[in-house]
Amino acid sequence: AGEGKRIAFFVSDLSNVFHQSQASAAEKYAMDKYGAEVVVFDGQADSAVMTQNVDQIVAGGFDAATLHIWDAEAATPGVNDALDEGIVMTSFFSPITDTGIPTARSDEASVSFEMGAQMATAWKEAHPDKPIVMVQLGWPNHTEVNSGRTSPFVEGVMSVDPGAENLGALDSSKGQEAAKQIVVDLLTQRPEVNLIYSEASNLTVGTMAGLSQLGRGKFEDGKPLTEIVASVDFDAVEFDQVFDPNSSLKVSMGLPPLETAQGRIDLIMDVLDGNVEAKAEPAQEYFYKAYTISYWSMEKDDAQDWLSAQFGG
Amino acid sequence: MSSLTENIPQSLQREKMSDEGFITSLVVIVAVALFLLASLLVPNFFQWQNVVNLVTNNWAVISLGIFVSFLLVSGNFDLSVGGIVALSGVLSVWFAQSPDGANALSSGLGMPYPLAILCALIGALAIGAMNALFVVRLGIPSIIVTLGTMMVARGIAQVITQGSQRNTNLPDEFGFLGNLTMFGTSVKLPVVLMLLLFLVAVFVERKMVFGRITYWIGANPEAATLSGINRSWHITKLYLFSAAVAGMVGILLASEFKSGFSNRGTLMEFDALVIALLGGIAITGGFGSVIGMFFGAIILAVVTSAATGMVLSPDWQFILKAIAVFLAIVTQTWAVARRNR
Amino acid sequence: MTGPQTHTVLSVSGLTKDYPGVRAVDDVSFAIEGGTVHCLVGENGAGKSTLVKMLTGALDPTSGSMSVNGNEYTPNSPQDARKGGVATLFQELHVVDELTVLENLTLGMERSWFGFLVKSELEERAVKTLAAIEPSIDPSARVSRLSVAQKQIIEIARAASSGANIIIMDEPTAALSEREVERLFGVIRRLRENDVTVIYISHKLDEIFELGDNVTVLRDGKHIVTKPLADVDGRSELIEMMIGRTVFQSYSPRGTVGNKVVLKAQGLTTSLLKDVSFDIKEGEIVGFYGLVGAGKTEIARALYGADSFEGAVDFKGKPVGRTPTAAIASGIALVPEERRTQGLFTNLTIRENIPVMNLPRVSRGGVFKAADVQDAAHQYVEQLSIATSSIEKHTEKLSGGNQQKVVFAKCLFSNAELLLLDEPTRGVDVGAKSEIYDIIKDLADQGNAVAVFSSELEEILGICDRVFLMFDGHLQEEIPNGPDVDISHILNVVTGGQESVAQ
Amino acid sequence: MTSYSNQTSSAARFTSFLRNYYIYFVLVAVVVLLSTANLDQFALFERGNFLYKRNIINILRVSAPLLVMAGAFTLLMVSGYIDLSVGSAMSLSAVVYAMLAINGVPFIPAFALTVLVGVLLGAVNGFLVVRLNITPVIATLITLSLFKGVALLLVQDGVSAIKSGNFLKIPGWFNDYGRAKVLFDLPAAFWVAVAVTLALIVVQNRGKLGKYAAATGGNPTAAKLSGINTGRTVFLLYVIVGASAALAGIARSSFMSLGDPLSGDGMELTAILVVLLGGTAFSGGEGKVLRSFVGALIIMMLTVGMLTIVPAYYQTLVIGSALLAAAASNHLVSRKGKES
Ligand SMILES: Nc1ncnc2c1ncn2[C@@H]1O[C@H](COP(=O)(O)OP(=O)(O)OP(=O)(O)O)[C@@H](O)[C@H]1O
Ligand SMILES: Nc1ncnc2c1ncn2[C@@H]1O[C@H](COP(=O)(O)OP(=O)(O)OP(=O)(O)O)[C@@H](O)[C@H]1O
Ligand SMILES: [Mg+2]
Ligand SMILES: [Mg+2]
Repeated sequence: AGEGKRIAFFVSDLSNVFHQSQASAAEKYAMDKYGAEVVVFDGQADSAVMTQNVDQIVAGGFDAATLHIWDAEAATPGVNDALDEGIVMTSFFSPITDTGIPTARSDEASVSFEMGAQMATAWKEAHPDKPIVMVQLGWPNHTEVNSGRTSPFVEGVMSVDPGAENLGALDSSKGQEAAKQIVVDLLTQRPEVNLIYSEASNLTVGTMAGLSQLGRGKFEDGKPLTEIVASVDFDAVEFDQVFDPNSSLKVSMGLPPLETAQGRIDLIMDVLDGNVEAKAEPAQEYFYKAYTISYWSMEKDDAQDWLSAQFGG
Repeated sequence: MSSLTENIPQSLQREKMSDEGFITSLVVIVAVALFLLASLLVPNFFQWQNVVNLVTNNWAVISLGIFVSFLLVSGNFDLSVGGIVALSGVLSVWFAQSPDGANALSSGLGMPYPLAILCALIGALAIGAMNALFVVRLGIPSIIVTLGTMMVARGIAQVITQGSQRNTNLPDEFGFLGNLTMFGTSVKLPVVLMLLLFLVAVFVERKMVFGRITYWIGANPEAATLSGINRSWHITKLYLFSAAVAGMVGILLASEFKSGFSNRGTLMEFDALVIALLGGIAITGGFGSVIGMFFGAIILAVVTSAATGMVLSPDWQFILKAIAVFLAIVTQTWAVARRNR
Repeated sequence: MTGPQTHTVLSVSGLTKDYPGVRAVDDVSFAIEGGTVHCLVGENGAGKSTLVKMLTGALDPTSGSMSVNGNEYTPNSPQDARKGGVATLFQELHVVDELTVLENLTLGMERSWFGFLVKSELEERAVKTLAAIEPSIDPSARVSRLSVAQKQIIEIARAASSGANIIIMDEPTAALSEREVERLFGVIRRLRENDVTVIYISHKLDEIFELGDNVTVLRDGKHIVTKPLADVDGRSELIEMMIGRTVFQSYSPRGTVGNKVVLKAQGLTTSLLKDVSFDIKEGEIVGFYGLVGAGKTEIARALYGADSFEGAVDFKGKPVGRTPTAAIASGIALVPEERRTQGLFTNLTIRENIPVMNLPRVSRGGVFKAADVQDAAHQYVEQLSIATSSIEKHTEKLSGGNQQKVVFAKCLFSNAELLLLDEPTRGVDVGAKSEIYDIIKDLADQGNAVAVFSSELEEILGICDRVFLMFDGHLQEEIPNGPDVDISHILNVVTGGQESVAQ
Repeated sequence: MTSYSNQTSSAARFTSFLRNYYIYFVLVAVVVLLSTANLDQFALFERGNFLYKRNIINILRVSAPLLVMAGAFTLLMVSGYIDLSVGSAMSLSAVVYAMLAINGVPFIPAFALTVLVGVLLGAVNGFLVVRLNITPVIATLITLSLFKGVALLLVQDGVSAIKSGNFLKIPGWFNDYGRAKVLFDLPAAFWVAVAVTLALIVVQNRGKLGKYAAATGGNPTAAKLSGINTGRTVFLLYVIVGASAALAGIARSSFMSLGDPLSGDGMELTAILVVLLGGTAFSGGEGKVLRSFVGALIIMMLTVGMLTIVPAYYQTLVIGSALLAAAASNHLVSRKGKES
């Protein structure tokens, strides 16, 4: 059905490894399976850019689009325009208000919750006398990150230890160096912090560098010494650390780029073929699984398999 | 009047401190005062480790600030350094990545690491040479040129990484330089290199002909030329040095994080400019000191560190930063105005 | 000379201005009569410019008072002063290069209607005044394309047409040609006929006598005398009042001119110069004389490698490299035409200014020898009697003439064997002038060669052994200096007179 | 002498022609480049091609915020000053505008109040620079941080923007200003940008403010000594820039249907880029409003128009090279004229 079609494939931030892999997987998959051409639109982590990209769908003569946009409201007018032109519209991540187009999303919240719970349990087990103090590094002013990562994580920790102290989320949007600086400064002044949720793999690199600079970041044979770290966007670099019994990075949210990319393309084709309604009230949602990659609940070999399946490594 | 001064030994005749010395010491005082203030407000702030952090967290931007300051003193901007940091980092990774990766971003040129560093540095120098070419040879205002080359450098880094990063398939020794700790402390090689570079810069600026020439050019470029100073060559050298330092910073950061990230050092050129200005270097050239720049960086670092320690939300962080910079700069202008009254 | 009924338009009393470490103006009181040209004279640093700045509101007096037409006068800004009827032409150029001539002429005085500019009679008057002084300047041209002299003329026209009844001019003729000076004087006389008062500052005493009604002499910031010029007994009395002694300069042939040619220029050609050839001998002082734009500066800059040119220059038998760096290295130094923009580092101190042209002399291995730098500064401050409280003074805070001496010091420090001096005494007072002439002669006596590029004939004939006459880029003629030089012949040649071929 | 000056004036006329119009050549070059780059896939003027009407409209529509700011920013830079806070001022205005609207304030008063806020923000900058005498770069960096902080403060924690939520809803008219077709299928925001630009062109060429800006930037001492109140000139220019940043914020906000406290991030750089591309000297004195407007169009065409041709990660490289090429050709041309 997709022969010769042009598909606009949105990602929020191409500098993120997950999105990068997702984008290239989509290009390949669409061409191989449907003979369709994928054009990637990079949102550059900027709502304004994402919004202006939506209008390019009509102007650029696309046949279909799968959006990834943080502020769904911003896309509504553009999506309605595109629907009027008969363009197939789908969304990834967040449903676009009032448009009724089908949405594919990853279930991040449950993974974040589970990671929080696992970390709290492990800490309590190792140090029953030391109260839990947690912190998150990411995007405190970001609706989707907040609802998919920050809040459920805190809830997960609280579900195990209602008395846990939450220092809150610190803005690390500037990247690796910022994350490192924050960890160094924060843990110098608040050495008692022991659960850290670093909300992107990129930030985790900075977090671990900061920890090592302070002489922290270590486990002893599977037992936490000073803190436990969780991450998002599990990748080959994190693989070694998560399964190293002496590193404090122990859990990570595995977002499957291959699965997600294929799902997003398939959804478009389903709409084109009429298998899925172009619009529905309320909008139809399709979930892609996010995985909890954990030192405690996953075998190393399974993680390896997952990696090669999802990243083709 | 001359009879009055004749009896005084020459050493005493040097009037009160120069304006430069005055502003520089003022910056130092403000930095220390802010640190003490933060110590009062933030629990656990007052400790040695925190002072160390102020320096270690900022080695990159201070390193860049050194030649940005020199160039500023000579009357030229260098906004390209942030782009060069990204470019040289990405290049060093790309050159060192083994060529047999599974996809485009995991395969590189497979050079031995030292050669990769050398080639990455050459890439950085090429940008510096471009700056010099456009500014010196073609006479285009440096702010336009370096804004352009910043984008070109970062643009090349983005193309090489397809807008993302390269962090796989790297040789083991890749992470060595950036993570080498020194003297059995947690202080790493890049920080020590920065301090060395800083001390050399202070010496060059205060005591050496090279430093003075920079001031002469900034104070009056035409008079400098007519006084026999080879202005083009001097500015060219400054741009090359600046690019070399930025290139080294990029390589070290890539090594520290074991990744070549095309967005690394975003807005770092601005941070370098800001600390220089905050440190009392005149945007019009011919005035200022790298010592001021160093403590300008410390002022900002104190604010960031205190805000982090208090786990401030971004809104209050921005507001706090505004207030602190405001106070620092108002103190400066006020004190100078009083002094010159 | 003055009208039947005289009235005071401006008076100052007990006026004092202190700078840190200097009392620039010290308890000065005098009165100026309406409709006169009132001259203000004094050595470099006597306080003339400072006095003017207080009159125009650019500076606040430390103490004392001023009054205009009998009313107390306390201007806060030049605009205030303008409202009080006082317009000023400052010593430094103040035109906006980016605007047109016309826009500059009306700057700050435009008429507007809801923020939009409208034409006014002021505009017409300004254009007329400009045409009267220098008709060749196109009012719609961009000022950036004009020469220094032309810019100066624009400022003069602006002040003269501003409708003010008091106009202050601080060395307006420093950069003007004689023709332009004549025209300017015409304008000033016309202003005086219209009952405008002109306060005129100049180091050129002939101008003072030609133009002035009354004169006020300042020395070391103090008021010495105010009296009608008619009562002044010639230059020598004026000079004595200014500097407390008399000076004379007249040319006396020096026996030290050698026979060895040190510099040989052959066929110098640029967009302005046409095939200029000459040579300079060891121990000789040569002069280049011509009107503004004749090409004097161009020759100096070419010899120095500051501009590109065709032709050949040999110094001591070797070709000179074509950059200032190379020129200095082979022993040539230049005192440039404009001290503020080309000679000085104004925001640096005297100490920091002096060593720049000879860095090896005060450094080893790229590191300064701090004591040597200090000593050099002290030595030249003393040798050239630069009036300053300290070698750490920023050169922008020196008076115009003392700035020129610092530029001179810079060049002397380079130990050059050939000195190119472009308008070496522009803005320098008579006392300092003769000091500079002595220095020049000393240098030549020691075997160095000196080339003086000047538009002041008196200067040329006062010190040069040989004179080259320039017109329109051509070296017209070479004449030896001596007691019987024919001045009318010289003037004929430099204004383009054709009949002179050989002497 | 007269023949000499005549000769230069014909060469000079050619030079100044090139200098004045080079930006239009760049514009044409970019349009040609973008519209031919896709030729193998699409015929000219067809759907999907660059010169397709819909595309042009899109580009002009999203350009409104930048276009409305370019003129005021140019005048400020002509006067030798700079405002790095425009991005933050724009964000803050966007947030304020959305807050007013979501709380039931109708379009006209919400619009007017927001512009007033912009004026206020500009006045803060003017105060810091003129009154407190702080270097413009530092002063506006302070307000960059301050305005951004306040904008974030106005938005609830953990939420990225002022937008429809459980209790409050962005009104239906909200995105008309930035999207509804008013004239030639373009929204009001674009026409306001055009009107502002035209007004500023008149101010620059016929107004006292324009002349004073040039004088202040060209030679501040001369301007002051001529009796121009340069402080007031600069203050006024900051206020105008503030107001235009507010207009940009409104345009962006109504285009996105929400008030995003980060929506102006990086705008200061884009504005500088645009103005420099238009040939304004950073040192002040020179620059033309219209040329910056065209510069803004070029930048927006490159960023938006290139999207469908090459991957987005080529953007920075292309824009950087364009800036260098434009600057180089501009300066080479004007230099050649000077030498001849
Ligand atoms: N801004 C300043 N700070 C300190 N001292 C100054 C400043 N400006 C001038 N002076 C000093 O004030 C004195 C008077 O200077 P002024 O410029 O009035 O002299 P002048 O009579 O105009 O001399 P010239 O003929 O050389 O122009 C000098 O000693 C000068 O060094
Ligand atoms: N036709 C012209 N139009 C504009 N400017 C000119 C013209 N001719 C010469 N000039 C300028 O006038 C200045 C004087 O020329 P030049 O320096 O060669 O002559 P000079 O004899 O040294 O005159 P001066 O007495 O001004 O030093 C130069 O700076 C030159 O740029
Ligand atoms: Mg004077
Ligand atoms: Mg001359």
